[in-house]
Amino acid sequence: MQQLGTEETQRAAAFLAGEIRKMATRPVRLMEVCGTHTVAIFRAGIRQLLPPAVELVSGPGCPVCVTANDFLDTAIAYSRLPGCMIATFGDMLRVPGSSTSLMAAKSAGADVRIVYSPLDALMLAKENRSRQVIFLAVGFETTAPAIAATVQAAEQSGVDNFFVLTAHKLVPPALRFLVESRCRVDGFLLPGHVSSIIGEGPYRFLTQEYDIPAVIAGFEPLAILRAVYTLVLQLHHGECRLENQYTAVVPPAGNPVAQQVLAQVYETVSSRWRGLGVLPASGLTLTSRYRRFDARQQIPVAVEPMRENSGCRCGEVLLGAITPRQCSLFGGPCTPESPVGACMVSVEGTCAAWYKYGTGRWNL
Amino acid sequence: MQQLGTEETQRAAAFLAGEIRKMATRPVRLMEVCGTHTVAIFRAGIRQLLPPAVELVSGPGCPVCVTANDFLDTAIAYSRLPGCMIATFGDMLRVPGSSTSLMAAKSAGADVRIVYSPLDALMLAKENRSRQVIFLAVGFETTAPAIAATVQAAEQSGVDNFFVLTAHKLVPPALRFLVESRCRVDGFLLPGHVSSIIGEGPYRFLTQEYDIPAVIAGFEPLAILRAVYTLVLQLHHGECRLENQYTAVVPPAGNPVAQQVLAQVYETVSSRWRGLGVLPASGLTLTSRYRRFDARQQIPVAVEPMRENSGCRCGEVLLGAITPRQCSLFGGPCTPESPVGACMVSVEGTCAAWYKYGTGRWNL
Amino acid sequence: MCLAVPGKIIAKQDLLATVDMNGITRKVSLMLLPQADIGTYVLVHAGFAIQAVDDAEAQKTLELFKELEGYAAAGD
Amino acid sequence: MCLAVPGKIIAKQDLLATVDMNGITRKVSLMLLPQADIGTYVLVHAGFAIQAVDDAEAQKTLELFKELEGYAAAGD
Amino acid sequence: MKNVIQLAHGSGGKLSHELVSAVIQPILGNPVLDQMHDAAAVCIQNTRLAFTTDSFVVKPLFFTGGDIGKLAVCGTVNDLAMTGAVPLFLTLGLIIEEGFSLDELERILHSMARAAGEAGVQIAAGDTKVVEKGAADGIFINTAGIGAIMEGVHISPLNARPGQDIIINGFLGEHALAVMQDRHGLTFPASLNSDCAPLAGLVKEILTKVPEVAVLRDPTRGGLATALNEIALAAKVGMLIEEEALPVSTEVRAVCDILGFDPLYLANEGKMIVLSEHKNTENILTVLHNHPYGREARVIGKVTSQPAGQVGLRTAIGGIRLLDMLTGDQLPRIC
Amino acid sequence: MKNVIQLAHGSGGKLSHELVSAVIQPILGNPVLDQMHDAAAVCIQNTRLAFTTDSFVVKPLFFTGGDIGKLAVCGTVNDLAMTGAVPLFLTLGLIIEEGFSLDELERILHSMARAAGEAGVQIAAGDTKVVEKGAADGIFINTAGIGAIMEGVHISPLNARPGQDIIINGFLGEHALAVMQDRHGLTFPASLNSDCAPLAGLVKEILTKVPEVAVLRDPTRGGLATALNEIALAAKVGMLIEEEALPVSTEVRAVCDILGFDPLYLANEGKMIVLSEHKNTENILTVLHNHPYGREARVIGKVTSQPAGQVGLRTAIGGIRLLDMLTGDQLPRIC
Ligand code: SF4
Ligand code: SF4
Ligand SMILES: [Mg+2]
Ligand SMILES: [Mg+2]
Ligand SMILES: [Mg+2]
Ligand SMILES: [Mg+2]
Ligand SMILES: [Mg+2]
Ligand SMILES: [Mg+2]
Ligand SMILES: [Mg+2]
Ligand SMILES: [Mg+2]
Ligand SMILES: [Mg+2]
Ligand SMILES: [Mg+2]
Repeated sequence: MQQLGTEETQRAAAFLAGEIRKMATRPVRLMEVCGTHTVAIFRAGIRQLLPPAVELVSGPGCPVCVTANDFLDTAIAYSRLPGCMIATFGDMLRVPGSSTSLMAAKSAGADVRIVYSPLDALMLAKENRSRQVIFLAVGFETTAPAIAATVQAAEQSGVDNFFVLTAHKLVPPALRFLVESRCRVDGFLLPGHVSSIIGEGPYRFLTQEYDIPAVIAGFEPLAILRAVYTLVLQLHHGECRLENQYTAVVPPAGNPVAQQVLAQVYETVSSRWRGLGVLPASGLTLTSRYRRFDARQQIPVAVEPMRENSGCRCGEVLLGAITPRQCSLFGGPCTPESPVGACMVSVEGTCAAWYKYGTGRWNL
Repeated sequence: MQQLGTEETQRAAAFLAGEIRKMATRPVRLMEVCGTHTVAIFRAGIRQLLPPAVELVSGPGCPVCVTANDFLDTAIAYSRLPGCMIATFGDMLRVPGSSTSLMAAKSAGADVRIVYSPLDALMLAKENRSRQVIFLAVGFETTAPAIAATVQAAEQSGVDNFFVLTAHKLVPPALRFLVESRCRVDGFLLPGHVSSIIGEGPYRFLTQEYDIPAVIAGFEPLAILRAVYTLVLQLHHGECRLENQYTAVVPPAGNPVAQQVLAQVYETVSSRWRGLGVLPASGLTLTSRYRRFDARQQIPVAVEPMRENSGCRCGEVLLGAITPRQCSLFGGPCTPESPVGACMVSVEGTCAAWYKYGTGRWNL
Repeated sequence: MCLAVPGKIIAKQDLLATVDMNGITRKVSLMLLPQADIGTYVLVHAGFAIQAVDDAEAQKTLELFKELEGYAAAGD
Repeated sequence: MCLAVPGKIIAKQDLLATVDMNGITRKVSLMLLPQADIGTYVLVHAGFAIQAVDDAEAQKTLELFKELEGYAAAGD
Repeated sequence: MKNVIQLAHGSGGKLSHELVSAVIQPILGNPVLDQMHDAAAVCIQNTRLAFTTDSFVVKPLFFTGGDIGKLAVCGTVNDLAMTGAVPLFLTLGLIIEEGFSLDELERILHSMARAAGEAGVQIAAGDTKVVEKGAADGIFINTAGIGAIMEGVHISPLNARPGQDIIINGFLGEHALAVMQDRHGLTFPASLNSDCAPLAGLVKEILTKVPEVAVLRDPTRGGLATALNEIALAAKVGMLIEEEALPVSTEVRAVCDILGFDPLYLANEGKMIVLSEHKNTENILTVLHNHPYGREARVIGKVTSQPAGQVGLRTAIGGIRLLDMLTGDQLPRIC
Repeated sequence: MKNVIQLAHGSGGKLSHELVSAVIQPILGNPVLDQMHDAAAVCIQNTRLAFTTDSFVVKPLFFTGGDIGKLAVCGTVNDLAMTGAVPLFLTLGLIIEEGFSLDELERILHSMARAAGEAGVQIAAGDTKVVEKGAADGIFINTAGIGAIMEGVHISPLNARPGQDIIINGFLGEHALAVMQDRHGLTFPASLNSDCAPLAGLVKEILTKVPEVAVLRDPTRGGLATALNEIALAAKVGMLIEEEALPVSTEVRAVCDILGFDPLYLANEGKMIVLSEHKNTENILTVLHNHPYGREARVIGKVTSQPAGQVGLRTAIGGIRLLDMLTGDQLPRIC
């Protein structure tokens, strides 16, 4: 596919940044909900192009960050059961639970495998019939259908040693919680890839019920800058629209097949979000039909009592209520090498991004 | 316990050697039956003290050397069975079977453990209840009672994953075969430690039926020299006696308790000796009462067809019919690093002793 | 939130496609996008094709950026 | 044929003895020599005491060697 | 039994001697190795020496563009070269798992011999240990090296000074991805090879022409970003790197996009960073562009005075942000 | 999580740096190590150099009289000393299994520091690799060393000449048995310790007094018998060793009797063989007897002209027989 040259890109970026600067007559707070947006913003240095009045705050859009300790504690407990093998996306390995991490459990001898696809985990189950292979089913609407399809594939191929430990999260309920909380957000950058599954519809309440403009955006630096520009422009003109700027992969209705698979395998439940508490209808669990793939139902395990890391303000960070810099642990006791909270672990975590890309600890 | 000083030892040795030289008026062939004697003779340089007329030849007294290939092939086959663990005295590791050795099987991943005592093998079985622990039950009358006692201990403690693969050999039947074969032996140095179990009686046929003098001897260089002296003296005077010069640990009746344990656990069977063929009543197998500890009976395994190494003259070496030097492979294709026959493997093997201590390839 | 990359389907057997992502190939499941055909671009996430890439829409976005760049160049 | 070393029983519990072999100790089974007592020397093979060492007989052998050595020294 | 390493190969006895004389010596032998002394006596009069070591535990042992043997030579040769030394002698420490294929060992040793030949170094002493099955993963290799530092050359990370140009000799991240071949179901094109190469010859050419080069460093584990940070920290200078100037191939970019890696943190084994005053840049680039290991060389940034100890990256759209050291290993991720 | 080595400790990133700066440097640090250069620049003008390496894979890691760390320093220091060199610098290559105890690592490093202090050597460069759980057995250590060969000293196995005395500095086989502690149910007395020691100081004293010493060798793996054979083979001389002169302790003799070992094939780590003209013997023994590592030194035999390449042993009862090299490892046996 065709791409823009470097100089063209720079000129387009400069134009957008210039226009934003012109319109930035009053402070606005824009939230990128998606962690991949957060990373792209930091990596591309987009913040440095924006005027001080335009503040970008990060939302609860990193699946690792929003996963609560009890899920990790359960996964770690399973990893220590003889006969169990944990298969997981690499993202989860370093996340601290109440007292340790999967990485540390692995170092101590647990069999933890990193996979790129849930289908690779299913393959592990087929190759290790005497083991119980437990896949850590994390992720938002983008990832959940892939795992749901894998569960269906497991059923079709008659594999009986493949299990999932679910901690999926849904984006729209979190957004609703956010806008109803006391944190001010003037506009939303909506997650492009989640949207490619769920489409535009589920975001309509933002404009219709809460009068907050929102843009579904891609992940190229220029796409993000354009979305920021669009939001600033709407706010400048007092408008409020849901705009889809990622039409290349986000049809208005999303992916109906994926939605169907999701509805067959999973049902909506209330779910614990790190720092936000339990939000109604914000998570997924296996429907009764697929319960035999549910690790929690099929493999009993004793899990340590959940403890939250005292002093960690991940919850407020995830709501955009504070910036990481306002957490007294940031950059001191809490660094990516020795993270206190989950937001410091994932590359997509807000605190990690702030730290790694220098905001709050570096100025040229 | 008290010991002789170095100079006293040297003078006593010189005296005995001098007397032997005086009496050595005609060639005599004396056989040390026991491999431990063979090694002691070579290590102490006793041959170099004897006149050319007094020839020491080695007999079939190394349990490793007389073990036929089919036993090793079976052990190696077991070592490759999933779930099996082989426990063995270190002696057996390097012995070549028809196509490979236990050492090589271990290198390729088989679980082969070296133990000092059969009780250590029983302990391995207790510590690894999900494995089948097979102990390689080799050895003469000295070792067999220890293994028999271990089988009884296994029965008493209710261990059901301990097995023995028997290849025990008995000394007196081999001696009878020897003296009835065409090889001339003028006198026997009898194995001191076998004798400590079986006593003097089983050797009486040597003097009574075959008019061959024999001495039960210890393993100190001086004790061996004294036994040689005694044999030469008897031959010189035309006498023929069975003498016990190892009375410190060889009572005339041996060890009745050990004999009893042996009789409870084992019964006599014909047995294949490397190079000698199958000799009647020369081996031991478990009695029916203990058959459930018999690996061959309890654990089916496919064993490769036995092949003898062509060109190896172990059989003749074990009979004292030839010296290793007369084997065309000795020191060339057959060395301790790359042994062709079992006699080149064990430290006690005649060919190995000749090679290691230089006889036939070294002269000062 | 969700890393996903576009790639071109270069082979397909039942619901298993081989996708070329800028020279790197991988087997990718079409269970969530069964209608995708050889030659089309899809968005790949966690070993699954999760959407088709709409070429015309992608082109439109590119044109828009070129336009912006044009404004910038003109403004220089 | 069979490596065996003498050692002194320094402790005993049922049929399990602790035997001191020139400073090295090991647990040794007395199943084949149940009557052996603390303080006596036994011959150890493959973790079992297989015989008692008869001190008087050992001494006799030593005396004999000394005698031979005496002949040799005299003959010098 | 004959074609696998046995315990006895490492016991110091005859089989060990055989292994040395029948396998190692014919391939790697030279007058120094053949002395078979307790330690090689290497006499280099009036010469400043460089001395270094590295262990190599790469899996798979063989990958496109190299193998553990080539790596073990290049890694240490390059470390010597990065101090401005002409590498002269290496030691070789082998730790081999019982049961390891002798053929593969020979393949590895041949590869070392080739790399050593190209780099102009001799294996001066060696050691082989064999450990029990399961106690190691195939083979581990350690090399240590000594070299003579060139006259008039004074390379040190402490020499980094504001105003100097930062040069890299080619594409980034290829080694790390080559050894990742076929993991996670990905199939790489044939064009993606490890960049593993001995840089000693190239360094010698550069230093002969421009002896006043300030800093050299090979961005191996931890990648370019980590290496730059190490220099910035040591010399208490800043750096500004231009993202658009960074040489990253389409294939490497693609794998990084798929697995969520950053190419600036991927290991290289045939790359070096050159810091030198701007006036020397043209000369250095001329040498580089005429050498097979420098054809894609380019200036990627400049040493600055502020912020001391940190590295900045000017992005393609014109933002400037911190380029930090690597934290932990990069793990493939989906979010 | 904090007290074990993690993969990231070896990834070249920050944790690796921390491991170096917080653990390795405080213990082993010195001006050379602290340069943190790609390779340590060691300048030794006008000096002949010795250069060697050894990997250490001993189990257990800690034994009576030493540990793997002490061994890794002494082994290489001794190899250098055996060439008549004054050891100066070592490199240190660590291969550590994921999950290895940091405490144990520190204990090992402390032990290395002590041994290095005694031997007068500095760790000049290092490398740490961490491998996955199960891919190594705890820790493997490689050291390489360089030393300056003393003026007027020309040690070489080729210097062995008929008529020379063969001296050993003490009891044999203690290291091999110390690391065998508690195997096969045997319990050793407290008096049985590894002899592991750095011999560089002792060698320097000997060579200062008797620079014309012909041959030095440390009889490590393969034992005294193998080391003597190596010399005899190299110099094409014979040797005659007196069994009664060989220093073997009662305890070592006892273990050998029990397990069927020969003490002449057991590894030593603080022993050396000295070959020199008979006229120097008294001087050499005087130095030895006044040094803690030479109190039990004695002449054990002579170099002969025949049979070339072989070693003879005159036994206690006056026979003479071949004393061959070790073949394979000694395995405990019952027959
Ligand atoms: S800096 Fe650390 S402790 Fe503070 S909110 Fe972020 S993750 Fe939690
Ligand atoms: S030398 Fe080797 S081949 Fe010949 S008889 Fe002895 S063991 Fe057999
Ligand atoms: Mg290095
Ligand atoms: Mg590497
Ligand atoms: Mg390096
Ligand atoms: Mg380097
Ligand atoms: Mg060595
Ligand atoms: Mg060495
Ligand atoms: Mg050792
Ligand atoms: Mg050494
Ligand atoms: Mg040495
Ligand atoms: Mg290194």
